[in-house]
Amino acid sequence: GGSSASGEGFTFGMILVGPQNDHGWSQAHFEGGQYVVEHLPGAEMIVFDLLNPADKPEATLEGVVDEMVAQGATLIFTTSDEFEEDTTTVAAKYPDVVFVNISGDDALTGEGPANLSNVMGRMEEMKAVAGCAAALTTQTGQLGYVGPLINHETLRLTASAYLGARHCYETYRGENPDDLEFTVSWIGFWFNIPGVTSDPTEVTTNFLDTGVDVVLSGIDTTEAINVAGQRAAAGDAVWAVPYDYLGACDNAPEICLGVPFFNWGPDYLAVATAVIEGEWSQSWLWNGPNWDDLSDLDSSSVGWLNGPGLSEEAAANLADYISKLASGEVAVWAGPINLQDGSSYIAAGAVGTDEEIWYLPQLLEGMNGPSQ
Amino acid sequence: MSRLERIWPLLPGLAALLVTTLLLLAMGTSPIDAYGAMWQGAFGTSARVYSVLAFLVPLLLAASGLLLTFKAGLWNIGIEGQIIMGAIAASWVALRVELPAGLQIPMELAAAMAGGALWAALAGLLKTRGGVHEIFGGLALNNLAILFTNYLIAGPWQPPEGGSFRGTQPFGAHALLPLFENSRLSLLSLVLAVLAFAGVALLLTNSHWGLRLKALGQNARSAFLLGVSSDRELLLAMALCGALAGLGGGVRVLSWFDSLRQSISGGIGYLALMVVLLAGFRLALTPLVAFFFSAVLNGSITLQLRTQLHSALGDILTGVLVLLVLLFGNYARVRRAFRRNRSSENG
Amino acid sequence: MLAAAHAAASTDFFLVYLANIIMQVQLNTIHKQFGSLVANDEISVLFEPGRIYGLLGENGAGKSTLMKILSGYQRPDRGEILLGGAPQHFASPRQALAAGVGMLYQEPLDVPVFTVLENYLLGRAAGGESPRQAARALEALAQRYGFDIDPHEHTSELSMGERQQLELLRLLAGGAQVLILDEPTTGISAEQKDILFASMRTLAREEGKTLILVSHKLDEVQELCDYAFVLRKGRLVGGLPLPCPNQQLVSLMFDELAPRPARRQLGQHAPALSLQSVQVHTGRLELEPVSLQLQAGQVLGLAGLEGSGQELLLRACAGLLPLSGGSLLLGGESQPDWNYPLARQHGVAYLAAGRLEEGLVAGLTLTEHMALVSHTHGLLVDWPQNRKLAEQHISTYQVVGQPESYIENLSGGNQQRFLFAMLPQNLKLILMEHPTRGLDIRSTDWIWEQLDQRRAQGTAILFVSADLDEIAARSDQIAVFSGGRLLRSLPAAETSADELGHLIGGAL
Amino acid sequence: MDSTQLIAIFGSILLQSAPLIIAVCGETISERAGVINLSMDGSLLLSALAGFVAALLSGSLLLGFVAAAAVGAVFALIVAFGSLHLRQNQVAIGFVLAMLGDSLSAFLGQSYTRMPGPSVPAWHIPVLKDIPVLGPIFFRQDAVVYFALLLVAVTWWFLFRTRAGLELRSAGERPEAAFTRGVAVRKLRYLYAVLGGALVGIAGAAYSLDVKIGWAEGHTRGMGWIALAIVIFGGWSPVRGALGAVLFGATKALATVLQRSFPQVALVAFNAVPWLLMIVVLLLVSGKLAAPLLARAPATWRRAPAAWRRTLRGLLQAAPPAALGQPLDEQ
Ligand SMILES: Nc1ncnc2c1ncn2[C@@H]1O[C@H](COP(=O)(O)OP(=O)(O)OP(=O)(O)O)[C@@H](O)[C@H]1O
Ligand SMILES: Nc1ncnc2c1ncn2[C@@H]1O[C@H](COP(=O)(O)OP(=O)(O)OP(=O)(O)O)[C@@H](O)[C@H]1O
Ligand SMILES: [Mg+2]
Ligand SMILES: [Mg+2]
Repeated sequence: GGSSASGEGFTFGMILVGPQNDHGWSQAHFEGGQYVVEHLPGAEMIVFDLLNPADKPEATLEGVVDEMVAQGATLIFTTSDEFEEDTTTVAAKYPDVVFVNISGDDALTGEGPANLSNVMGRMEEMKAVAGCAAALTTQTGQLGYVGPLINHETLRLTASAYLGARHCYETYRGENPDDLEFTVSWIGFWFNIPGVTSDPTEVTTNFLDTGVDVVLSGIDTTEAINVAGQRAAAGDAVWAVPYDYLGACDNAPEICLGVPFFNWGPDYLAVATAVIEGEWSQSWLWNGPNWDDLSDLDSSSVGWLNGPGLSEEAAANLADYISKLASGEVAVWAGPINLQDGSSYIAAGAVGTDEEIWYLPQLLEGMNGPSQ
Repeated sequence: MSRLERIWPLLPGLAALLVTTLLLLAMGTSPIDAYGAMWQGAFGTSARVYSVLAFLVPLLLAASGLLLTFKAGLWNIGIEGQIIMGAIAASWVALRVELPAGLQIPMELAAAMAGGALWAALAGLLKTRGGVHEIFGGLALNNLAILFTNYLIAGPWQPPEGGSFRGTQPFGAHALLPLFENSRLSLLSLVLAVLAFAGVALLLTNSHWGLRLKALGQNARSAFLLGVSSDRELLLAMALCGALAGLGGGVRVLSWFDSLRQSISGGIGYLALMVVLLAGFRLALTPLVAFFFSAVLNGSITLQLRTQLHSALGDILTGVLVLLVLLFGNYARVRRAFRRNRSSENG
Repeated sequence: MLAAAHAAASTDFFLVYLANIIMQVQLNTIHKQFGSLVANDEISVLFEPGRIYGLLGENGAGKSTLMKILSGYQRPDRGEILLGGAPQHFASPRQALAAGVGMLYQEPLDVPVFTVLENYLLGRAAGGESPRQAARALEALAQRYGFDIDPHEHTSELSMGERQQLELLRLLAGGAQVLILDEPTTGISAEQKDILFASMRTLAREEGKTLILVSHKLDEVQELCDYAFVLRKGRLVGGLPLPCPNQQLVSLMFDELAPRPARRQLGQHAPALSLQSVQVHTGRLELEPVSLQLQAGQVLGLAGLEGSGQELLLRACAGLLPLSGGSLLLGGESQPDWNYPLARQHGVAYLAAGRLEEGLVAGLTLTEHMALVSHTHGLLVDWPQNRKLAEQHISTYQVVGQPESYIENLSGGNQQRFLFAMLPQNLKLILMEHPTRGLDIRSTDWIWEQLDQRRAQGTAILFVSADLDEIAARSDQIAVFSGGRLLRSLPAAETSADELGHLIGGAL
Repeated sequence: MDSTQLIAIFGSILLQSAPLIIAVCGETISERAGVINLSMDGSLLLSALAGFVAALLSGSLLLGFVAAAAVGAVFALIVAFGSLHLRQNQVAIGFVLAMLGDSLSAFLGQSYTRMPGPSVPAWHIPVLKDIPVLGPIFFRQDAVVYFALLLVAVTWWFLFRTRAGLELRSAGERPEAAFTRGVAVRKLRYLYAVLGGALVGIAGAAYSLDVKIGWAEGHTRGMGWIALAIVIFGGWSPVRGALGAVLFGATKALATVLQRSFPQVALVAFNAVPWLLMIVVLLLVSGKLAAPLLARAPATWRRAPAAWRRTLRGLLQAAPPAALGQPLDEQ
């Protein structure tokens, strides 16, 4: 933090795929934008949420960008992989405006024009921490993961959670990690679309009915923790790990083991400052946490916040795991790692490269659930 | 009284405006700013007007088709799915078939019409052969069409770089409709939509087939006894409506977007139903109302960007308008209802 | 006019006398107008207890309107209703019944999917009566009037006569002292008619109730009633004590009535329709094998209670129901895959009973109807041509209406005329359900005249009617149905409406 | 999967079907009286929002349900007023309201999206809850489920065993007959349409306060249409309708289970199940398929007692109330 730049006269656009208050993915971006406004006094943010053809057949990314540019935006965040291609196209149309697409790779592959960059939080370790918290808590040895849709991003995040869970189940609970059941159920989209996706409420319910006692969410919204909270209130011993958004534990704090969250503010502020100061250049940012303080909102691009549901013993073990990750003593993606079809992906003794992790083709051996 | 009768049709419009204005005031927004933003968003620049026209094309195509099915007494709610299947069929040609320049686009449009017609005929068959009301058959088929899209874009048609859920890879330039002045408007599609509407109008007012549809819509049993083959005509009406809707779907993928996307229609079919209801099934009003809808919706994008208000406001405005017109639009009925009430109180 | 004369039959002279004073029904200057049409024009009548009245008049004379006003179904524009001298204002039929006036509608106004008991209970004051008690009360009441009704039967399974009985019982249980019956004898068997008339006599003579019978059938009125009122074009034109010569009634009812032309025998001995062991069944009824022959120019009337199978046969002949056995030959040719469109192609026409439900399309003008049935093949309609055609038919068939009139705004008789106008020429066979239901004598005669002309061209006619007089008078051959069976087929000359009435009740 | 899990799954199915059961009962009442309330999808959404917000702001669950019922009732009142008073097309009004309810809920609910809020607490019934198998399924639930089950019984009893129910049904079957017997048809239709609408509203709150806690745009989208289809499948009987709702819930639960058991099958195949089911079920109950089958039934069946035949016919094909959607001119 600590920027001294002034935002006077600076306008930026924030395009969200879901509602700006979804307690999940889109709200995290929205608050990242608010962080920028707070730190650049005078800056103005134009938000357009729910940009998806189901909600707004009449709106297109291009049309929205046209309007934002007309209103003076010089920096526009397009905060979904849904927007990746359209951002590339529209960036070419407005070479003087800086575009930041979240979770895309066009700046990495060179497909994007020079005024386009990508930002993504390096969430993998945080997902591993989430998996670890789940493994430290489970009494049935069954974890359920409510996944959105299947792509590289969701595969690698889900797999990271599994790797973290395995590690902690073995290291801290002394159990055989092969006994840990880790099941993924994909709903079909980032959030529930009634009639089209599986209903995450029902998926979670079904997990809890069939022996799963810790549910991890990989979707944008809060159904998993809601259902688990309701079950816990009825007397069941179940827990949940929500996702995406710092405040997501609020929906059922007592059974929340913690939340791996995105904290877009610092990265967004850096980009905005660079644009204002004329020092911006194309980049592909995949920033990780501030290992010294995972919940420092001014420095950590991603983070982990312990939830009230985490037992003291588990919290201690989790802290140990985190410190070992921070020091590099333990790596999440340390080989040997086999893919779900049994083929070897990362050899014993090796650690996965960024590319290998980013483009993970399948779930891993030992995980239940479809890979495509 | 006669003065009241003359201005009557305007009253529901004013009432709808009042409701929306109250909503705006309740949200702490200046109604003048809001309506100003909507106007700007629809007509502020020529690019905006093109956008309104581009969105109008599938809407008008679907509404024209619905005029046929409504005439036959069918509630073709399945029109949404028919738009989607048209889009899918057009995408199939665009992705998988390589034709000489002059043939590619006609082939895509023909496929779009066939796709929509097929899906509509399915709903029609469920109705005529299976006795499943077209509202429910249509709704189910709508959702199945959406799911089919999702299957295609996440499965066999996923872009080479791997699965996301956004859509297929963009079609080649040769497969896309030529666009007007950097907009999403394809003049060809606009011409087709106008022709389609004119054709529907001619069919309905002056053709034997249109008369048969009218008879079916009024009294299917009598029409059958008078020699109208009800099943065949109903299927034909559905298929023709589906073909127009499918063409609209084709236009969505070939000009509005450049690829098959999830929720490619996003409710345009339902909007078209509202258009026809607001127009009171009247031919001449249908294109005007469709244009009005397109303008309001496009305007609400700007409304949201300027005032940060939820863009569902545009839907509310149109929804309240349609509701009020449906309820109170007919002066004679309203008068009779209230007269009857008074007399029964006295009696 | 002395009620005492009838009260002599009763044991308690004084009580009945009192009841009579109370239940005298007086209608004073009743006026009812529908738009510009005056349905009841200042009508004043008096109905005395213990007597049975006939109410006569041609179609549209205003009979039903007057009775609906008396029974609280409609409100008069002017005029008053006095019961026993006290003015009444009925807001609903229920209020009228509470005051003692009940009406039996021609089409029984009950709920077919309900059981008999449910229909009986509907609208009765709840007063602590359990369903079981109600069932017992209903059975007792039925027994008293010689009716045989099972309270737990579904009403839709009852015959028309039984449904009428149920309605009658309901009204009586509701305390009706004045009973109005609107054309109650259409579609019931002779036995049921006898039972009905017997119960009506009991009600009047023994219980001192007032009965009003609305009917087009002069013989019945003569047989049953003590006195007849005649309406014409909304006005009361007279009253006559009965019995009296029929001619007297007729001249009151109509300005002039052309004599009915003598019926011609027109059988041409060319086979028109031949049914061989035809079977039909629906979920409700099964028609046992039927064999019948019909020659060109011949008329075959199908008699039977509603739901006895004759309607099924007619619809099967029209191709509207599939045969489940046997074969159908048209003009000597076997028709294995018989269906309605095919029937039309082969020169078979079908006219259903409900004109606006099955036949005409409300919302279409006469011209549009013409265009709909015209067999031009172009894509576009030639409107001027069809308008001219409509005009032609309107004048030929003496339809009161314009080419631009919507069909539903025509009167019933004129709708029927227009239906005939739309029939193609040179038909092989005309199938009809109740061709003259609801029409007065004049229109009825006109219709049959038209049919006679068709017969002369070799068209055979097969028709179903609930009016046994019509069947006896208009047919060459009569087939009698009962309980899903062809009971008998006999030449019309060898039977009478009376005998038919007994036959359709199942007597052999 | 062991039997405990199976029992737990059945319990969840019942919970998740509860709002649908309530909505189906409401619509059944309304349609039995002759009024089609096609607005259900929109009124479910708006009442779900109203229920959640009212409960959140007031802190009272009861108020939440009351507010939701009021919203549902108002929607039904509009349909009833438009059709009974103004004689406009019920289907058209219902459809527009369905759309309008959707957009209104999106607009008014924007600041309540996914907020944590109150929910109906579990309430295990002493003694009964310990009955093997049945206890965990039926008696370890919450007030919403008990209400739904009770509602089915009460609705059935009311419709088919009381005088008032008789009058209600007569208004939907043969309004002219009902009118001549002193049934105030129009008043009854208003009353039961509004009552049915209020139940639909309660169903909406049952979603947002119990089954899918909280509010999000399009929270219950589609469920209203499914409920309408289930009313048909249920042959306008609350008991059969409730069974239909549970069957629907079970099929969805089955799809979730199957998805986990057969990961190689595309996800869409499972998500398609409810809609395919809707088509198949409506095909089954429509007379079109059943009638020819009945006509070809063996002769022995045709000689069966009329009562038996009626029952079986009733099971195979469901006829709507004869005067459904038809106006009555009371003059
Ligand atoms: N509700 C109504 N609206 C308009 N006109 C009506 C209405 N009811 C009856 N009429 C008209 O009033 C006149 C009298 O009708 P009414 O039914 O009393 O005749 P009717 O003597 O019973 O005839 P029918 O022998 O055919 O039964 C007819 O011309 C009829 O068309
Ligand atoms: N419900 C109604 N509403 C409006 N007008 C009606 C109604 N019923 C009948 N009429 C009009 O009243 C007139 C008389 O109708 P009605 O059917 O009683 O004729 P009618 O005298 O019985 O003739 P017909 O002998 O041909 O049946 C017709 O012109 C018809 O248009
Ligand atoms: Mg008449
Ligand atoms: Mg009459």
